[in-house]
Amino acid sequence: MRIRYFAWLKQRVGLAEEELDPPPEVTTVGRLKAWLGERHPRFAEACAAPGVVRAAVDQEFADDDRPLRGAREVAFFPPVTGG
Amino acid sequence: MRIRYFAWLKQRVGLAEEELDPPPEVTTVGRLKAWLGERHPRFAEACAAPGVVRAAVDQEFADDDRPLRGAREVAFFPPVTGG
Amino acid sequence: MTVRVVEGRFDPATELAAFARGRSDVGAVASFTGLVRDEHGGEPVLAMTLEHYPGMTERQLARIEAEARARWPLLDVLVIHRVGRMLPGEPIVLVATASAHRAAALEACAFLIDWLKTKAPFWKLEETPAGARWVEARASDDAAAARWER
Amino acid sequence: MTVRVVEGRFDPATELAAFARGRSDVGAVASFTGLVRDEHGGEPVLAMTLEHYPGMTERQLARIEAEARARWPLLDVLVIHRVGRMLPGEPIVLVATASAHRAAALEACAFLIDWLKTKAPFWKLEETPAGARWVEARASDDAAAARWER
Repeated sequence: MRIRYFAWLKQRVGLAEEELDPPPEVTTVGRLKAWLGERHPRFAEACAAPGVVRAAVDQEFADDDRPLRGAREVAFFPPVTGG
Repeated sequence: MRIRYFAWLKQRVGLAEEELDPPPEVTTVGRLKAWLGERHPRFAEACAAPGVVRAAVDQEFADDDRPLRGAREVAFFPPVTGG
Repeated sequence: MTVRVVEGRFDPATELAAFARGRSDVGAVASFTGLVRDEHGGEPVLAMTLEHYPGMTERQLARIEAEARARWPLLDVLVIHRVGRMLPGEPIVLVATASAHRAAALEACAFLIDWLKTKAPFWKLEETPAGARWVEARASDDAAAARWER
Repeated sequence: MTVRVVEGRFDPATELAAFARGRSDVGAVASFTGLVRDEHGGEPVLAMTLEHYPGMTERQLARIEAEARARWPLLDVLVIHRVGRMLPGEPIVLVATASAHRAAALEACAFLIDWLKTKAPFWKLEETPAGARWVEARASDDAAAARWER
């Protein structure tokens, strides 16, 4: 599974993307956040504040309870600020 | 006093403007309408339908009860349709 | 002059290119262009003639512009309205607004065209295959303008 | 393509000149241009960099455009969003809508920019004299977008 980080999350984590193979119990976006937080303490810190870390699964916005079955790419980013 | 007509009122009345000296009892826009209606039967016809003939006194929109004291120019026209 | 009544054809893109140019305090520009359509109420429109009340027109446009500037923090405003005879596809009116932020620019632009439509002395004469006819005022335009009354 | 993500500078006036050109069924064109301001929250802004999520961006913009076309009778739509580094005064985004009548064009234009601001994956990094800082999302943008939820 490809994990991508954008904007200041990319700077906090220190990388733009990584290829990872989460264990079977990581079945949702929320569990993936927690699992990634163990690898990246500053990612865990960001996730501790509510509403700050948004996610997309295969380029669709996704909530924490979104299942990961079949997902190829999961992205994490702060709230968008375009336009 | 200069009287002006615009759009289809100009066509109904048959002229774009005229210089007139209304009698002293013509003290308001409404009375001027009635007085002009005696000269121009098709103007009277148009005024009979409510909301169809609008007026401006010295280039300011004016209701029927607007006094004419000091007015130099009174215009009559249908509801505007610009833009 | 930010309010102009013009007799000849004008190009909204050229006007917009010059509008608020070189100002780096502007974060938002909104514009509205009204054009002659080739159809109205199911009938072809061959041409359109805009009549107006010279003097009163400019006065009303300036007043509407002043009202917009009083209601929103606008950095620039442009209103151009054409009069005379024009053909389908040609622009009739251009309204543009510039502000630091988008809500002011968008709202003021909608306000300006809504009030212009009901408060500026213009009248449209359409040429159709069946002859010329004066366009009737629409209740929906009054309703749109009334949104901004207060 | 009516939705474009571009890396270089673009000229809204040129884009608008080509937009809906030669169509005589269009009676109304509305547009919104967002530009880099030289100030934000009282601090000078020297430059702005727009990051985005390639692929998802285009997908979201196309979806927002489809939603606008489903809600209003639009004859044409254009959305251009720039990414990369840009300077104060330079355009970031252009939205344009064309319709037979003005309400559809004006409302759809406001809708498109409101939804783009909250649903398309772009992030702004501002360069100030004190260093670079990521722009924070604003509650007012969420409120503006929520107006259109149904």
